[in-house]
Amino acid sequence: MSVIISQLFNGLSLGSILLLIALGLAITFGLMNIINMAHGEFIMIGAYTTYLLQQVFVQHLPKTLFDYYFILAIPLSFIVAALIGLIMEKTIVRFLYERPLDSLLATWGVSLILQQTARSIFGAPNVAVVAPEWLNGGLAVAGLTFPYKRLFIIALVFISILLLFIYLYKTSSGRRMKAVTLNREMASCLGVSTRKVDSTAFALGSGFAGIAGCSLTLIGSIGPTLGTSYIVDAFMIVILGGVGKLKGTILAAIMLGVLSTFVELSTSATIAKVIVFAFIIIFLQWKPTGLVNVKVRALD
Amino acid sequence: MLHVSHLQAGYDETIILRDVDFEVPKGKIVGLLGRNGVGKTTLMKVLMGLLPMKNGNIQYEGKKLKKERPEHRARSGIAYVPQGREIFSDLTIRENLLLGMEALPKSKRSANIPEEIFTWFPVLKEMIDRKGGDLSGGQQQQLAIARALISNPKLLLLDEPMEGIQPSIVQLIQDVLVQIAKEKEMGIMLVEHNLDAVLSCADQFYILDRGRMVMSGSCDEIKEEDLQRHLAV
Amino acid sequence: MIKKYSQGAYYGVFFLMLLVAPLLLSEFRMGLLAKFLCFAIIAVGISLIWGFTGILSLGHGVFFGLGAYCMAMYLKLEASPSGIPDFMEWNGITEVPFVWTLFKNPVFAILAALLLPFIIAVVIGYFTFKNRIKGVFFSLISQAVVVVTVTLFIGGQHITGGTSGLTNFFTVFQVPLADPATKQTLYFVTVALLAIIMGVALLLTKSRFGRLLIAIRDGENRLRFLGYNPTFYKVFIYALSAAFAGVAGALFVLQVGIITPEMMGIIPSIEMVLWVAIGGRYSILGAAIGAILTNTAKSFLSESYPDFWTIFLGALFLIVVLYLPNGLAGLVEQLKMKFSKKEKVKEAKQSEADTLVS
Amino acid sequence: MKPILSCHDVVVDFSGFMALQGVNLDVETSGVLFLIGPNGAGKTTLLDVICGKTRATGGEITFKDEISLVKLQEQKIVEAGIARKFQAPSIFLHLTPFENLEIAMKQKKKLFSILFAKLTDVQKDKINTMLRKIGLFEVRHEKAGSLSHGQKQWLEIGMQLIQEPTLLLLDEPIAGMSGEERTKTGELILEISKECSVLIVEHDMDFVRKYSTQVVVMHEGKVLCQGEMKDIQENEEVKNVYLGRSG
Amino acid sequence: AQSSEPSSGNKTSDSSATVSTEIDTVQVGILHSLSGTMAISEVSLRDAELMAIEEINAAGGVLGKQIEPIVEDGASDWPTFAEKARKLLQQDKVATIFGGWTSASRKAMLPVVEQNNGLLWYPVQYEGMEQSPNIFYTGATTNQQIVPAIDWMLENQGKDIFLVGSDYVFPRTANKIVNAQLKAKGGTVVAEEYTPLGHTDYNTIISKIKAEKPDAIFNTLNGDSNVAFFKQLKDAGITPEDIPVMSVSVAEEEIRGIGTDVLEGHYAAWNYYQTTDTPENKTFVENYKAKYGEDRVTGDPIEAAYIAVYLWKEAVEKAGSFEVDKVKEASDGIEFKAPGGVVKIDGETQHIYKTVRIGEVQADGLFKEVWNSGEQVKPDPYLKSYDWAEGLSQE
Ligand SMILES: Nc1ncnc2c1ncn2[C@@H]1O[C@H](COP(=O)(O)OP(=O)(O)OP(=O)(O)O)[C@@H](O)[C@H]1O
Ligand SMILES: Nc1ncnc2c1ncn2[C@@H]1O[C@H](COP(=O)(O)OP(=O)(O)OP(=O)(O)O)[C@@H](O)[C@H]1O
Ligand SMILES: NC(N)=O
Ligand SMILES: [Mg+2]
Ligand SMILES: [Mg+2]
Repeated sequence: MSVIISQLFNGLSLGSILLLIALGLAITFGLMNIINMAHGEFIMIGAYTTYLLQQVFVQHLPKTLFDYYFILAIPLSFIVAALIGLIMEKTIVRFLYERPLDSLLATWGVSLILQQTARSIFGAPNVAVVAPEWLNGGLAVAGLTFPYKRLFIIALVFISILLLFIYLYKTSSGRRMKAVTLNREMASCLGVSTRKVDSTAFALGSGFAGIAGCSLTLIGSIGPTLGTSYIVDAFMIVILGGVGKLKGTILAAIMLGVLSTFVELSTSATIAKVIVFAFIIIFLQWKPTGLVNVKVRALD
Repeated sequence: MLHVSHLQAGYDETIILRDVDFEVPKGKIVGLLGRNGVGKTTLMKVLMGLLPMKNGNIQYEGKKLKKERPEHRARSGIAYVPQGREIFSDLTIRENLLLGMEALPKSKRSANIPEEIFTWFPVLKEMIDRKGGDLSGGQQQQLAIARALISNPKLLLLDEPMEGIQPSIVQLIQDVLVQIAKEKEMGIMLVEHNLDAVLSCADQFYILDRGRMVMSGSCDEIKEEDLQRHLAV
Repeated sequence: MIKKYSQGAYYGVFFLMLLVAPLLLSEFRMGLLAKFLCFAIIAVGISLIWGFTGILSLGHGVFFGLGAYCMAMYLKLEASPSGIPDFMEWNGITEVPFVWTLFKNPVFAILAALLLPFIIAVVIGYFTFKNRIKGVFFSLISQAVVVVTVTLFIGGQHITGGTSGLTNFFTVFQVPLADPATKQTLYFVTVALLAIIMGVALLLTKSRFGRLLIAIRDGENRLRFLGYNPTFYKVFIYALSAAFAGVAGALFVLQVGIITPEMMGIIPSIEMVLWVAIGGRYSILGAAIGAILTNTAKSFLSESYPDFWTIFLGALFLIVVLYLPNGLAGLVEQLKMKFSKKEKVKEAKQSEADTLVS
Repeated sequence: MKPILSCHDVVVDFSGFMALQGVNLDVETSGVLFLIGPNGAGKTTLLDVICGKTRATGGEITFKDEISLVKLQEQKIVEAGIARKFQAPSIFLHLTPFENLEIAMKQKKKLFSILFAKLTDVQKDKINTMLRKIGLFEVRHEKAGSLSHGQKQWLEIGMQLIQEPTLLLLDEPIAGMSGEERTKTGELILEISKECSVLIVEHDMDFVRKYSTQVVVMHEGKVLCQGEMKDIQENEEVKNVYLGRSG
Repeated sequence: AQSSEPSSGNKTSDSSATVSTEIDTVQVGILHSLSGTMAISEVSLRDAELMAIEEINAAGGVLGKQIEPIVEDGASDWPTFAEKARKLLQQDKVATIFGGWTSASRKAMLPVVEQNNGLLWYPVQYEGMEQSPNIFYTGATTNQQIVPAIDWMLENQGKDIFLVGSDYVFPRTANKIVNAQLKAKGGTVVAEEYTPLGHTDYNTIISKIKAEKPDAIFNTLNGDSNVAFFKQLKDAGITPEDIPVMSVSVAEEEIRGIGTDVLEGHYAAWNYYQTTDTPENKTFVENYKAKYGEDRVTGDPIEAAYIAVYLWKEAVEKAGSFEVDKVKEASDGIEFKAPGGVVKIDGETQHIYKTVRIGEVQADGLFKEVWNSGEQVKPDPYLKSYDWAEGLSQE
């Protein structure tokens, strides 16, 4: 029983991490149809931002304040990644809205550039981020420990989703975003400033990647290639959930997280990976447009 | 309110509109006729800013329009019902209509859709929370018109708006257009193949051919043989 | 007519250059060129499915890899005097697995390099296309196939060689691989196969079948209502391009001497698509040239700027995709248009004047 | 006469919304049957169900007295002899009108027959004749993408005709066409109707009056009434829900 | 003036006929991953090799020639390693190559150097069972790292060992040896887990560790995975006091990337630490930091890469030639006062004699040596001198 509970928690925790990395993509890819292969590099940017902020705290601020750097790092990672996303949108992505598959190729180039740039700035070796004291340890319940970091990430994901939902479904700005992503020309004919909406959406998606990067520093490595290890998983989740369906993305992430941990428990990490991806392939055969699917009347 | 002179436009290297002159006065409905493929839609796109003009002059409310993006034109009071409807298929009817209000200044936008719209198009009220893409062709067309009207435009560009709409509603739309053109001093430019519809509601007409306006005049004095001459294949 | 002629000329020049290249290049550079020609074969296949049919596969590395492994297994067995490949010994395997024994036969190995990718593509293609998985969904499924395959090959290292892949071959058909004469023969074999494959691709695209591919790209559902079942067409062209990639893989192993699971991975698979994008996805010759030029640039950049070359390469991808949406072939086309357009405009003016007069 | 197509109690349920609520309809072997009715009555949906684009939730559709269509694959339905033109023109934009017709043309449409297909002179003549018929001969080698809306409509009609179907379904074929072209299309339809039966959805009453043999009125997912146009015109209910005062 | 044959010829040695005064350099290849996932480790090896070359050049070069390095990027891709090695040998005709990190990259370069009769110096600890006539191995083979580490664990930590590693040839082979060794010496392998390279979620494996309660963990994870593994191990509340981890691929530089806080108290087996107390090391560390920055650290592979250049120089000078066959012949018995203590080339295996050391991670991210082998251990890549290893190798 306790194994099942702890594995469920592990699955939920893995799912929440997957969700965090996929959330930004759910916007840039799911809504805007931009296949941003540099998404992983925005995660990396978030992680390095956290690292830099930590260095600032270590070197310039009193030790007593150190524990708070992480609270500051979350919004800062968001802002930095969003800003770089904004620049990327204005200079590159803007020309690719009509060519989604080409966006994959162009952003692949961006990803190469960003990786090597990070290597030049921060050096090739990994850097370390020390978790604040209050995130160390775990919550002990009935003989099981739930690490605070994991709980923290779950909470962070929860809040991010909530905010995103409110934004998309309750505000006029969110409505404009959906309109522009559905039919850019017509939206502009109605008076929607498409350029502004596009930039905002892309920056938002990149910003979420930044937050993901920030939280990944708690559990993994920080190096120039950080993003590459997550990018495929992130796309799979958005696809599995159904492109443009936030609810689907959430379901898919949790499903994969739980599936992956349970398979790994009884087999090995390699087999778990094979089974999870095979599952995705087979699942899509059954539901070709993902978990939550869209019906369109149009012919093609 | 709209004066166009020596307008030249086209796609890439091909020139479709060679030298187009016309005007749309305040409170009047101007019908634009022409065979398939003469460039009526192209002209609409140029007016809306979706297609750059190569040459010429567009004067709207005393100001020259040059490279303004469509959203600026929309906010200055031009509304467009495109051929092919172009509704947001994944958004509900309510959301589609609310988006129609984007052209209004912030203070005038409201969270509710004016009842007036529903008196014209009751079907939209019935289906208010359904997806735009689920609507039938004619329902979508009604939605597209409603979405344009909701922003209270000064100049309304209609590209074959009656397409696919049932006769009783076509009748209704004609009445509405005549009424609001008068009441709200709206200039309306109507592209329509349904000659009867044009003749029954428009004040003036133009005929476009080979990139030029080849004929124009008041709808009351239009002659059958002229129409034959210019509209026949 | 003139168009046909000029296109023939392009192909002529291309193959002429390939035939004289060995006279001009050093042994090492020729080896590289041979490798690039293998890549060109893959590019031709990708252009068929992507440019013409609108199927973007981000998993062609798998087919390339399967072809390569088929050939490599044969080479490895020939290079293992004890009969058991070295890596199996390290993994404590004392008897060659049954699957491997089949590959002792070179004919079987070569056929497998061609047919295995074909068959696997038929299976994957049949289900995904039948279930109407399209566009980016298909692209990402093909990536999932990559992940599964690569993970299996790495995980099953006692029979696949794991991450290290298969390498350290000595002979093919008892002839030493390192021999310059062997290398030269292999080079010409590659050129010949490239010619054949480009020929097949051209025939296909110029026929009614080719127009059907374009129709699939434009709207495959529409095609159903004209009485076609697009599934079979898509499966066929997808499997054909997979077989091309398999052939390329077999040739690659012969000339480069190594194949690893990573060569089937996501990065190489995306790069394959990029070659085609750079060359021009709507042009068979463009795609082939794209593969050769991109890889030449990659070699040149990485040799000249080992620390920064990926930045330059990334920038190259970026710029080409942004500014040359139809690749180099598109650029050539555009330039040609410019020249002929000038004349056309003149003509048009003339005829317009005529109508005004009459 | 035996009907070529008969629909029996056809029901379509779009997750709760009943677009068709038990349609019963017979299409005769020849003649032009017009399907009219208010926006949203379910006309397009009915055509969708016949040609297999939408699956019926209930009911039965039989073609030529023996073929049941409700479970048949789209391309099999076409093979059986039903051609369909959609409401919005959907042609292959990157092919020329000529090539569009070449693909649509009646022929063996199996992979291997296409793989080795050659354009024969007979076929070429057939395509060119059709091109002239639909007025696209001049532009036959331009990309279809740069045709105007009306020209696209014509091309699509041509693509249906060249299939030589037994039953032709047309959804608002004259949408976007000017006067003269409407007449021409009408003539064309009359001509076709000699060889096959035609089922047309249309809102232009003048057109219906001119070319109809029979008219079926649909309303709220059901058949409201059926008859000749002059009778239908007088029907009070049809006036109410559809025609309005002008009729 | 050296004689040369085309097969091994390098540009400079062709000068036997025309003794040119202009040509006073010898080219060597440096081939590591400067991009891709392995760059995190390999860039430092390039730095160390370049530093050695600079030092040698400043001291007058080799046989009176300045060494001119040609740097190539292996891009974390094994076929690229093969291609670049071929380029260095065939095109640039370098006298030798220093390069590689992963065993896979070495296996890819091996046929190339053998076919071209080139020379490769490989500087990283590895799984043994290999002995190419054209490769010198300056990192530890198994009997200089893994075997003594397991012995030490059995003696100091307990009998029940949990094996976790990345899924590739080095960890697999290493663990096969560990299995045999533990079986022979009364230990138990409680579980053996592999994860794909780059794996980042260790929760499930940690659950398994918690369930098995081993005395210690033997860790052959490589690269990024270590970061995730150690961070998550600490989060799960497993301390070095509960279950210590012995790593064989975690050096000072990796510690910096993982974070000292999670590693403090765990162990690693190497032949060299930045803290190794020799006069040579003092200068080495000083020079390295002076050249590349105060915040950089040295470590075992860095040292092994550094000494590779020196060992090659010594061998060339002893041979009086850059010619590969002569250099190989002259190499036997060459000694060098390395930062990690004196090393000696074993001509028979082309590996080197090294001192084995076990270290414990300190709060400053450096190691405190807790045990060493005293004398240098003779390399035994096929473990021929161990009874229990019989049958592991087919040689
Ligand atoms: N995107 C395009 N690129 C190139 N040419 C185009 C494009 N769209 C339309 N055309 C050409 O421009 C001409 C005018 O087209 P337009 O759509 O403006 O005609 P129209 O008068 O609206 O016709 P219809 O009554 O059929 O809607 C046509 O000949 C068409 O071939
Ligand atoms: N996928 C769907 N989901 C939900 N409702 C749908 C869907 N498709 C159609 N409908 C509804 O079914 C009804 C019938 O639509 P249909 O398109 O058949 O009407 P129609 O008779 O062709 O109308 P029109 O004359 O306007 O083209 C409409 O009310 C429409 O909103
Ligand atoms: N030799 C190694 N560590 O792969
Ligand atoms: Mg038009
Ligand atoms: Mg309809």
